[in-house]
Amino acid sequence: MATPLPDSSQKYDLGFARWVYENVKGGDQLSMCMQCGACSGSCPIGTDMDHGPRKLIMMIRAGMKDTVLRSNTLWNCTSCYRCTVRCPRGIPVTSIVQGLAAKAVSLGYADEVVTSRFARSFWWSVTHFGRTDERLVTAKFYFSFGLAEGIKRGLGNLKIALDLILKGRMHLGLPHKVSDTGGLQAILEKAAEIEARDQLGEDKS
Amino acid sequence: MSDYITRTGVYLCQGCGIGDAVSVDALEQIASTELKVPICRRHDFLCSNEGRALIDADLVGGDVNQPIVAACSPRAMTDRFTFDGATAVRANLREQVAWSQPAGEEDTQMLADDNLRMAIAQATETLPASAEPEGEYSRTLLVLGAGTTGLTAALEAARTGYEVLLVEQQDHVGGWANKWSKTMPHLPPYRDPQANSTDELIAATEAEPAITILTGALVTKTEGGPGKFTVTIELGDESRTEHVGAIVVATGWRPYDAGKLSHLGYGQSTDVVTGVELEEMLGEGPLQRKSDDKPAKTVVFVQCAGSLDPDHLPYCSSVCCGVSIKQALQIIRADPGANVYILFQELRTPGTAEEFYRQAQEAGIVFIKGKVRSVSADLGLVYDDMLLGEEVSLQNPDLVVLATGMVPNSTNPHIDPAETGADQLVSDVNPNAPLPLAIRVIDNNDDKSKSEPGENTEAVNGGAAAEPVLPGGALLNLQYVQGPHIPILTDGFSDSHYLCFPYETRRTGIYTCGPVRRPMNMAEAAEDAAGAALKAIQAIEGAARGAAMHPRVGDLSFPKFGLDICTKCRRCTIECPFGAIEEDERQFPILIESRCRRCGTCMGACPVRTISFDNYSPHMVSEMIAAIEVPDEFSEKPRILIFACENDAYPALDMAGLNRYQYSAFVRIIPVRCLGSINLLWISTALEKGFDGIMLMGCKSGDDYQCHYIKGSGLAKERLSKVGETLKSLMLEEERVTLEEVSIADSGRIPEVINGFVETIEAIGFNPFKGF
Amino acid sequence: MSLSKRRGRLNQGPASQTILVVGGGIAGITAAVEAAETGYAVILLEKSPALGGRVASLNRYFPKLCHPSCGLEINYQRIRNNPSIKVITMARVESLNGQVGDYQVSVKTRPRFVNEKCTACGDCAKASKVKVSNPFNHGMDSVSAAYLPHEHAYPQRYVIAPEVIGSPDAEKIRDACGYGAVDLEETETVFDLKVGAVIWATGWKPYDATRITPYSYDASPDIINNLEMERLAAHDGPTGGKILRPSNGKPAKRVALIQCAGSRDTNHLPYCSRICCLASMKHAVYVREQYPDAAIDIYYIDIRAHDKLEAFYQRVSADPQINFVKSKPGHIELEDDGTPVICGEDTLSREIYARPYDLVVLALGMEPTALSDTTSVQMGNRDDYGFIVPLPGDEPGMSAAGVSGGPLDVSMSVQSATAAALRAIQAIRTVSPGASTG
Amino acid sequence: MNSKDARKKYVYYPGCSSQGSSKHLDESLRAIIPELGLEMEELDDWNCCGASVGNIGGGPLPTTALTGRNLAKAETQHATDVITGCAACYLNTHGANERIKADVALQNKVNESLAVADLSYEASLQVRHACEVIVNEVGIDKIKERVTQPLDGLKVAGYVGCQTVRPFANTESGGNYDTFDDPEFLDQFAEACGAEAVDFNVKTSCCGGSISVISPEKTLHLIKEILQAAEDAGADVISTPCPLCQTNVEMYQAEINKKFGTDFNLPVVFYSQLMAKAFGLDGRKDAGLHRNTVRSEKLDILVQNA
Repeated sequence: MATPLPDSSQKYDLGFARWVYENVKGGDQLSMCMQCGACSGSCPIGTDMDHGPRKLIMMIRAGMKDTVLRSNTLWNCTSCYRCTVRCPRGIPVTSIVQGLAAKAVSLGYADEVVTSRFARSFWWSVTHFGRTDERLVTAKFYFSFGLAEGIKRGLGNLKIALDLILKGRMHLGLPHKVSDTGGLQAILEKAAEIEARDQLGEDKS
Repeated sequence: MSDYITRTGVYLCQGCGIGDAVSVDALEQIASTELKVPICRRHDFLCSNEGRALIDADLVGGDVNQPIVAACSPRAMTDRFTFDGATAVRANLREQVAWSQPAGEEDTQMLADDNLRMAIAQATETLPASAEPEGEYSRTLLVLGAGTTGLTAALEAARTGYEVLLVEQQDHVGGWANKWSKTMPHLPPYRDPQANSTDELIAATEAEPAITILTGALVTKTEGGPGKFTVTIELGDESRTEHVGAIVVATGWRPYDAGKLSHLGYGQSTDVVTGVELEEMLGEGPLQRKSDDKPAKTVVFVQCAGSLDPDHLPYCSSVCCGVSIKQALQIIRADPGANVYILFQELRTPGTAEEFYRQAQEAGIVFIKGKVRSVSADLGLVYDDMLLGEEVSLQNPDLVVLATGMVPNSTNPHIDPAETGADQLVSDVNPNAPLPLAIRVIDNNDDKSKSEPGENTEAVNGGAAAEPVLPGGALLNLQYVQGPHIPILTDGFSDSHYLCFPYETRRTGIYTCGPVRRPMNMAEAAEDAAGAALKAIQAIEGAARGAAMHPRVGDLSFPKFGLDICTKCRRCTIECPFGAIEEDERQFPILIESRCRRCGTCMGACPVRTISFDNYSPHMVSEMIAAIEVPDEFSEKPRILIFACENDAYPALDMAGLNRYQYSAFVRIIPVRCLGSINLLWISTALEKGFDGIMLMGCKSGDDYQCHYIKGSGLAKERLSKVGETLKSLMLEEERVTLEEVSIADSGRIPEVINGFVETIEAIGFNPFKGF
Repeated sequence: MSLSKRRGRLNQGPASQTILVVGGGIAGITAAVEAAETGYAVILLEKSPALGGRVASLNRYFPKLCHPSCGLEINYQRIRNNPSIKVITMARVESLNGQVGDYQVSVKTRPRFVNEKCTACGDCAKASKVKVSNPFNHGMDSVSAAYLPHEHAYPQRYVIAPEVIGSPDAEKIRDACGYGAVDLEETETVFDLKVGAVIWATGWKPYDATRITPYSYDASPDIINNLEMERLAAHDGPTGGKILRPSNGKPAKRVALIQCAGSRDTNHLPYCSRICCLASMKHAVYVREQYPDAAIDIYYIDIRAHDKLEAFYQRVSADPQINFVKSKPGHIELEDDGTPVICGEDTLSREIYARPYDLVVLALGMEPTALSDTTSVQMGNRDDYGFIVPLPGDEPGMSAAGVSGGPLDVSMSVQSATAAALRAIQAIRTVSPGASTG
Repeated sequence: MNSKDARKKYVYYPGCSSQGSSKHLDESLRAIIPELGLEMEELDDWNCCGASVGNIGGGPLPTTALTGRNLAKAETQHATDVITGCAACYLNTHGANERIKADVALQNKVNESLAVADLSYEASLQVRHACEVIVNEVGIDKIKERVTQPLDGLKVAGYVGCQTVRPFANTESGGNYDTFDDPEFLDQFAEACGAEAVDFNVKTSCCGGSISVISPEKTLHLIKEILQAAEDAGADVISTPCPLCQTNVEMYQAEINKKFGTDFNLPVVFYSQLMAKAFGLDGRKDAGLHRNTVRSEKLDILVQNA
């Protein structure tokens, strides 16, 4: 039986830790953390992080759900995997951080976060074409900030775009797509459905 | 021995640069012409088979029974210069002459000449050491305490072929371990709590025919020495005497008095328990709390409860982290739904116990680095979370477990404090021991003095407070001048002072092991018990041969007392670091030979020089000093006498030579067993003889002393402080006699130490007594 | 044990009561003398040219800061005075067969090229013009190709580096010896021993620092390991005891000591090596004694100062110039001039730091030597890490002394060695009852 | 994996960037792989791997299902090994594949999803990075043998980046082909091609990955350090195996120069482009060297065919 997501919690109420254990990829490893700091110390943009992975794990144990799911640490991960390979306890730190990010999105903690906007644009491309069309994803991402901001950002990178077009490295015209888009979409819908089914406990909460 | 005639023979080596550095002809002159040594031979390579054959021939022929090898240091080529039935006296012409002095110079030659003269004098005054052990020697071990450590020690000794008398104060054996539901893992894969094997250990011990177990028994008196201990044991109202050869003390530990931890909630709620109390609550089923038998769903372990705390126990009890992990694992395995927290300051699971820590984390036990501030009666727990950097309150867990530390049973808390000789408190009982020391209760009938320690006791800092006594009586009640206790050292444990020699003891033939000597877990205690058993066995065998224990292992010489001129000053009895000297009814010193470690501290202490060994004596060294030629002041050649500890300073001098470091040729070096054996007679002899300066080179003294005989270098320092006065009265400068701490690693410092002193002396000027 | 007694009594073969001790470090030496002083014949094998093992190369011991050579000197005296100990250096166990009371051991010795006639006079060293890397100082300096392992070497006998054999320098060395002690023809020899019990005291070696790639050990001379630090501080070390930066010979005043370099790390050594925390505090003291203005940072996960060692920790942490940082550094970067910069997170302050140092010392963990050496040889049960841990009911003829059985400090190694000596004695007693010492 | 059977057929998974910003990686790989004696066949109707934000945008299981679909298709092509040149594709596809292999429950969920398109994955495949295959199956010596136009005098800074080696390079499933922090294969590739691998101490530093795409302001300093180190080492070009690294380090040079007042102009190429040239193949058609936006004399010479 899955642990429900505790709404707000007393310090060191393990409900949240259990929830992460069961619902976040690699979360079942966080009990192994001995708080050595090798992960946070290895992070290329650790200085941009409010808490860093080590303290994030500490706060998960401490049941600090909101602080964790609102932490900018989730959005500053460059996926360099240094923390993961250096962890003396073999904890998949990167996947825990990214897993938490995914949860933060699905639980509505991150609607305004840029990464989450980008992720949505990206997923739109994947579900429509089965592939990523860099041009469309970027455009959609930019315009997710609204028309004006979108144009501004677009112009900001105009030179880069032109370079790519010039070198034939930006695909123009109809996006590349998988032939069987229907089948792919069906697969993704089914997968999403299964995921939701497995996390009923979460929805109940 | 009296009719023994010493027949000396000198054997000069010309190798290793000796022949180039000095005139061996001249040396031969000194031996045969000047000092009339009947036999004197030389060889280019004395340690070769041919060289050795020279010596053997004379020994076999009987012309020589005391060879004098004038070659390398006594520390070198020992295998080549060891002979059956004769011990060579060595004149060090290599390390301390040829290798540390310029070749072919007059001063170098004079140094070599004197080294040879001293060796000849030493040989003339040397009798072969021989022990004459008398009477019955017991081969039985007494093991005091029948917990894991004592049972193991008894079993190990029995399995090595020795009879064992196992004495336990309680009415049953097994000690604390009887209570343990499970034990920490010490076998691979080191992950899970292990079944408690104490029952098997007890069964094996009881099945061992060589072991006699006495429960409900108390040792009330211990006399004698290794091979000849006489122990009085009280069994209820019956009292019996036993003869044993050696003693293993395995009295273990007791938990720190949680009554003093009320700030952690102890005594305020029955649901605040100590780790020891928890053991009895742990079973197969889920854990229930004491107050209402409800299941304990949330359990908090508080590590270092009263440990690492100057107000309680300053030290770390080593085992608590592992024990709490074991208990936490048992709780969570019995009830996977339980929330178990361990609040620690430093998590200490050394070695392979790290596996156990990981196992606990895998099981979901939550480790929090935090220092607990308080636990309230309703179990509200407040602590400083060192990693969150904030104060956190854990609302009302169901059970709080205090991991209290180990207090050593280096005294017996169940009996009255014994009269502790002031001498012992100073020397062999650390007044800072946080046992804690108690203030002696004036009225001895006051039953307070019988009550558990901790209640009427308080820590005494620096022992400065009035009449400190230990909480409880002496374990063996030793009938030694040095007092009834086995030495109680750092943190109140009866550990060895030495890192390299953990079984070194100040009470020969008595060895402590297990938690009474250092906080340790059951596996470590069992290992320790085996080691102590072997040392006890060695003491038994050594005593029967009349041979010394560590560090002069096998030495057959022992001090002899000329009682005819003894003034009963008691210095030898009091200053013996090992309590080897007793007093007879007339207060004359009597040596308990098998306790003696042959350091000569008594010899150094004796104001009338009536204590001497057959091969080491005040007279012998005086003769060596007398043999040295001291030139008059017009020669511009000062003479410095150096007494060097043979264990550390002398090797350092040798190594200086090995490195070819050069130093003044004006020094004459005499190796001594220990600075403690230096008799002030030698200093006055030397000064009268016209020596300009005297240096004692030996080990560090003080709290971190390096002396292999505990007090030797310290006593030397103390005795020297009194010499100052004497010097003044003789109108001599105090600086002429000094003590320099030189460690074995000081080869590099040797030149500056020696030359520096020579300069000082040259600055002061020559000894006015020269030539008188 | 009772089972082993039965096995012993059944043993009809010609029994040997000799005890073989493999490894001449502090544990092996102790096991050998303790057994010999109880009256048993002992053969002590050491693979290097001199006894003393790891501790002989340590500057000082914690917590007393005394010199290991002090205790070794006493032990060497015990060996010198005890005819029943036979010491064989430069020897390894090649194979071992049989059972308690009756082991056939094949031993291989490397050539020393110097025989028992050597007087340690040193003429050979003077004659040799070739310098070889000095193993005693971990290659931080060099010695003459004919050398005495170190000033306190026992046995006190020279060695000739195999590199020069066959070169003209070797001839020079031979001709310089006035005692016919140099034997250039000496070769590897293999011989058999028959012993009743074996004590493995094979000790440890430091974990290979180059395998901890984020710490850039081989990228900078100023990143050294804990054993090199001991030599750097030793009076007979490469710098005569001055703690200097290997890169430029300048005083190393800003020093970092990194704990758990390899230990407590499932990527490397999963266990805790026990001694590193205290050894590093000792290193901090070395530096402070030499430079009053030194600043030392000790990076750690947990400080493992058990029992009375806590007092040493308290003493060292009271020094305002020795700073304890609860942090496992992520990696070490090098500035353009090669200065090591340690990067990580201070877990108590949350500070992300990047701090430059004159000298960085990696507290490398202990790896059992038995893991790589003589692996083919039957040594009794070993755990996953290669430590020798006999299980209940195992063949009683084999025991482990010191770190070959797990990470221990010096005192514990000596205790373990004393216990191992007793176990060996019990084992051989059982093969010929009546030969008891009792 | 250890079998040196060079005739083994590899199913090639190009990944989305092969049709956009990293066309030149795709072109050069297709050119050199047969030269190295490996047989390669494109994965039929492949889809996106989920990239670095798939989890966030679509959730973990749908993202894993993407890989499920690719691998299910690959199985129908009767191969044992899938090969890809893209770091992100490798990370996601290899990672998902290993998780599926290790976790039957997960495999069932993936197959339950695939079933709606009549697909299923039997977890029979190895997913491998092109560099790992070149190191373990081909070997450096084989590269040397193929070189006909050694890149004499070209100074190359081997910039490995992150995901090509982390977290799999030093694992059993990843073929243990190099270390996480100090990999050597890229320098060996360059040396094998006759170029000079300069001493480059940031070879596994991070370029900011997708953060550089989303919020470059946070990561430009990381890219600057990489460029600086390469310039200090006197490199003519930076060589990398990773599409995102190539784009980030190349594209942002102008902006970095603006922001930090530097004047970097360092071509960033794929190791495979250099190999193609060294193998004497066409500088444009095979090596795609005309597609690099940051140009230099050395690079332009390289594009020319001898």
